Amino acid sequence: MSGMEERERRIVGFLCNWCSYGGADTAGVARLQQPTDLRILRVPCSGRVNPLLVVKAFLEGADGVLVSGCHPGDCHYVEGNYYARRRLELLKRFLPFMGIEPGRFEYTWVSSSEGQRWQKVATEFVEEIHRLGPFAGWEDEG
Amino acid sequence: MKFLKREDIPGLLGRLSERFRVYVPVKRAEVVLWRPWREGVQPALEHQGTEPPKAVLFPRSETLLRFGCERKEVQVEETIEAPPTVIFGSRPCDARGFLIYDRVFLDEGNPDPYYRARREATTIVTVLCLDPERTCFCSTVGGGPLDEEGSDLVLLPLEGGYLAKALTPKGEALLGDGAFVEASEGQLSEAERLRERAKMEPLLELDGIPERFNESFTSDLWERVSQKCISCGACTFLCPTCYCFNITDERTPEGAERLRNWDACMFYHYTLEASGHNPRPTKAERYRNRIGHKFSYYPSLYEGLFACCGCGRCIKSCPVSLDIREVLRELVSYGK
Amino acid sequence: MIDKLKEAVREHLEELELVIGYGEGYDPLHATPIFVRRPEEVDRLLWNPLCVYNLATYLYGLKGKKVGVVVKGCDSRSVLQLLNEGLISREEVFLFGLPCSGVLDLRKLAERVDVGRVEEVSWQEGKILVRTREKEETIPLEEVLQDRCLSCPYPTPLIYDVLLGDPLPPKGENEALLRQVKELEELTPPERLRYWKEELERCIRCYACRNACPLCVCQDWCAAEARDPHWISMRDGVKEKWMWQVLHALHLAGRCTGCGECERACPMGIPLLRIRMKINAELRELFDYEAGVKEGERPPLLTYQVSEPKIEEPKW
Amino acid sequence: MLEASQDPRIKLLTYAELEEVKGYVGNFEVKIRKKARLIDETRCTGCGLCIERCPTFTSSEWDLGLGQRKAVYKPFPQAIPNVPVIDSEVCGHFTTGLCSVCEKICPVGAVDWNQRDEVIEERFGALVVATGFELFDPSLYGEYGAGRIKDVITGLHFERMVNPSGPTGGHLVRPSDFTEPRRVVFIQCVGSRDAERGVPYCSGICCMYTAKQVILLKEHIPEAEAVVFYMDIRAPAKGYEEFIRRAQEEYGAIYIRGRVGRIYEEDGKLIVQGTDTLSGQALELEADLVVLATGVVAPQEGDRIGQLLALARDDYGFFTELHPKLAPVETMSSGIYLAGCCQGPKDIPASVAQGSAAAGKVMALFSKDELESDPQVAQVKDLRCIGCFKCRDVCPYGAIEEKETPWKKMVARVVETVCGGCGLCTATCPTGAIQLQNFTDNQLLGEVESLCLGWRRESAA
Repeated sequence: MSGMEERERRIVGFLCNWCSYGGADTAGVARLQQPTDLRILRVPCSGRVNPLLVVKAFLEGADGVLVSGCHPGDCHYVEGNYYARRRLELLKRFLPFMGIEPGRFEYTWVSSSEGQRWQKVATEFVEEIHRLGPFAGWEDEG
Repeated sequence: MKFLKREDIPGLLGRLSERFRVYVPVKRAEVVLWRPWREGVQPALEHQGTEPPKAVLFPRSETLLRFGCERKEVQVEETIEAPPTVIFGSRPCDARGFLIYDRVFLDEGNPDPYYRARREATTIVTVLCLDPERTCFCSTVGGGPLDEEGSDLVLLPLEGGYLAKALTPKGEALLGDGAFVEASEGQLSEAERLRERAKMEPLLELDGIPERFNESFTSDLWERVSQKCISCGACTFLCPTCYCFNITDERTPEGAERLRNWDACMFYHYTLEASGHNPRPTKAERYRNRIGHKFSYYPSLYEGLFACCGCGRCIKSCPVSLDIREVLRELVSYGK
Repeated sequence: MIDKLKEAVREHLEELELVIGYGEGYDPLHATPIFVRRPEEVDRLLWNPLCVYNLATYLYGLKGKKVGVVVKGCDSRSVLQLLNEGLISREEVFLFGLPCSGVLDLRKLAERVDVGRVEEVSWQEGKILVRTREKEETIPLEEVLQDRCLSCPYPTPLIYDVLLGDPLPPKGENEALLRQVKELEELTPPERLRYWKEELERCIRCYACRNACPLCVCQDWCAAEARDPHWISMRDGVKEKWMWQVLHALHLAGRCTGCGECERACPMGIPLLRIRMKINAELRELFDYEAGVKEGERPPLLTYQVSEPKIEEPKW
Repeated sequence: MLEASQDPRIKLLTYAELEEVKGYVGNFEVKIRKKARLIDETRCTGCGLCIERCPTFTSSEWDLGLGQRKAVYKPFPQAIPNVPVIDSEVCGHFTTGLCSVCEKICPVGAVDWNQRDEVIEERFGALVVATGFELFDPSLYGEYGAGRIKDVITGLHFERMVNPSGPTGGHLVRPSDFTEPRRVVFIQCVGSRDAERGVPYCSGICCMYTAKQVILLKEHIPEAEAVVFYMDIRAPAKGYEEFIRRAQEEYGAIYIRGRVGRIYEEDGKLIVQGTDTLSGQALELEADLVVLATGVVAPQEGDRIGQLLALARDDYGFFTELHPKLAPVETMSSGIYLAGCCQGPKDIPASVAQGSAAAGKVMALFSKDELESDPQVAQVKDLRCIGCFKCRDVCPYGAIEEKETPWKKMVARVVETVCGGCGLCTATCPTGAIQLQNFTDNQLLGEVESLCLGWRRESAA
């Protein structure tokens, strides 16, 4: 993978239990190679992801944060990801204003059967974070 | 008596910085803050700071200790830090604030090692006030614009510079710097003239206020005067005499640390008990406590001294312009 | 207008537990909120460009009482928003609406006169006269009004029980407020972070920005001060302060009416309104939404559409 | 139906509609609108005199317009309860104000012109939704001529005609001239498996009912010829394949794999143009009657029912089951179950099986005094809750109620058996008062923090 020979980046992924976590599992079962930089935290639903959790991850030193849920319309909880879509979209537009580069936070939808899609999402997101480099915003803060 | 020329101040601060951490008032946007002096910084000596210099001796958040666990052994690391420090350009009210602190944190029975270490290592250089602001009322609470108590060195503003007077050996030590030159006769007599003019009469007589407070304790006065209060912490955090704190633990990469942070009696959480009960559930009780502490409880513990230096920051910085002087007026006339 | 206001308050005081209005403050440059309960207190009421406070801030705390409140156009939006969220009930508030042509920004004034030593203030058509011990200054109001007032879209209250004065037309275009956001948008994200760190460094975590906000109804139970949930540590670092402002902004998203009280209340002069402006602009673009202008409208983050025309599909 | 109506523990409310549903599993409060029949059920003996004497005729919905009914009618002879209804849209009493024949003739005085809809309230522990399906509207395929050409009918028309109590008394005829057809063309997949004009799914039942109709045709008119156009034969259940083979081999139906492109009338005959995709040949057949096997679609009414019961619907309007494999009868709303085609196209045995399963689920639910629920539910800390009820605004399950605390504050309460455990409330609550158990804010923050602190420790080392 190009540009990814340097040291690992710190990347947090919030994945919904029913779709994206399953999708990552499917990718694993199919032995699709994925970058190891992305650490997955399982949540029941993308709607459970308070945008502040994303912010908190950046605050604690993450270089990138990804949220992935069921495709809109396929939410296990009927409408959780519809709410998530609005909130995460706003967050995505707001974070750069507060000083987090665009691209460090992304959200997307991966179903549990989409192992290959998960591989693509994970790989390209990690590549993007490598391109952006480590997030140095708080380095003077300790 | 020595004279310090205005243009010699940067040089003086530069030399002091080699031996001390030097804090000066700095203008940033429209506020005046206490920040470490650096080359090129113009100290805003002509202004009362938006914040008092209290954080220099009593930081907003300070690590009391760090701890962690290694091979089943609890490791504790002490964190007292007290390099030699100069506070350059405080006001008489600011210096008085530390005197209020001293009685609490240097209390013989229970001294606070963190505060004590810093206090002992700190020299306070105060600029006396010749033109108080409309919110100032230091003379009402026992201080005054020319009050020298609590300072190690005082500076009286004169044409082109400051007349300097050392009050303690720590202050004396600073005067050794070449920036301080002998003052002329003319300067001394001008100073006398200015001193006379700067005297400030008390706004009102606070005699008997602890008793009035006790009498008013259960009256509706407190609900009335606190109506417009929005329960923020601006008044307490900007007060040179407020010293309430809270202690919490926070995680660190290595383990955890114990922090002491400013707290404010105007916050609901300040008195919230673990059971969910809160003895001061509304702002009326909380505001009553703020006044009571400053004008009744504290004086009853420490020589009748008010825990208020009359700097007026709580008035100026209050988001709803709540005026403590009005409350004191109501209180002294309570029951009359 | 003040006579009409006094008359109206006198007329309705009996049916109300109290009326919140403006009165004289501690110096000629400051008004202050006052709470009128008795007819003889009505004469303390005041109305001029120093009446900066958004009195809607008190409403949630007075729930259960029938309260009269004096509102400017901007303040009425806060009331409307509180009503839309079901946080107060219409029967419990009586609104004395005042068409307003703008209130002062004391920080702008401080650049012109020594605001700590003002002896007298008076008003002339479109001007403020300030006398200090040393000098007297006459300043056109336009130069010292709050930026948001210069382009105020709602000078007349949107909701009221009595309107005291003739409705005023919306103010026209003015760059001042937009520039606050634009200025920052022209920077790169790392520059913006540096900007915020520099501005927020002086935050003392007094939460005046929160407590002055009419929509911040959590108050004593604000998540920022809680241990459970423990969103923000008690450290004094600038990142904690940054996190607090992000939390504040996101909790207000779709609720903030841009009244600017957060920024005005901040004793440290931190430019917070631009954060609100940014989020409000994004919400306007995404959902064609503005808080506190339409009765019965639900905040956009508490609802959704199955297909969101303005939200692009994720890139993967 | 008859059996159900006679069970003392079953209350059968026909000609009634759901008006409002509140509450939750074990405690549903339901309002039902009983529509006015204009005939007093308690008096009517079902003698049918009124129907006999009624002078007003109108087109029969039950017979799909092939026959007529009276203004006072029973939809079909076996309808339960055995009480007619007066159709006020056509009844002379309402249109002209002159007729009162039924009222006069009724021996028990059951006609009640002033009867109004009645809303009754009942409490239930569980609800089973079995709102059925509708058939695809074949007029959307203009080239087949349905609705325009009289002798192009649907499978349901065919069923009515071969029914002894149907409009033709059980005789299969051409609707245009009432003659017996000699050659009948059946077209399958009308609407089904057509993402462009119909629905993309397979309706699943058309292959079998077409085969059945082929056999019925041959039994009614042995000399008739049956030609079936199909896309694929889908006959996967027990005995199904054999049944199709019988239609082909025993009854001699001609099955042509291919599509019909156009049907038009010529000299009293229908000309069917199509393609045999196996041989690749274009075909043109003469036919007397064309029967369209229209697909299954979700009922229009589903939208309203879905909203009333907070049920999710899929892209085609069918109600969504809780889990496609593990919980095919349950729904997102605890205590509400699905049976039959409202959940998706299925045949009679599958519908019966699902209905039985739903009944079984209800029995299992009722057999316990206390409900077990997933521990992953939200909980409210009363002290922290400020009563803004934003959680209630977003809860997909309607699981949030208001509760008054001992210190007289209105706070949110989670009905645990209704909570689905998504955590949307937790992400919405500004104070963090409502916490999804096992995924609380502090638990997630702890995960984030541990992960990030670990990274920072590593890079410090």
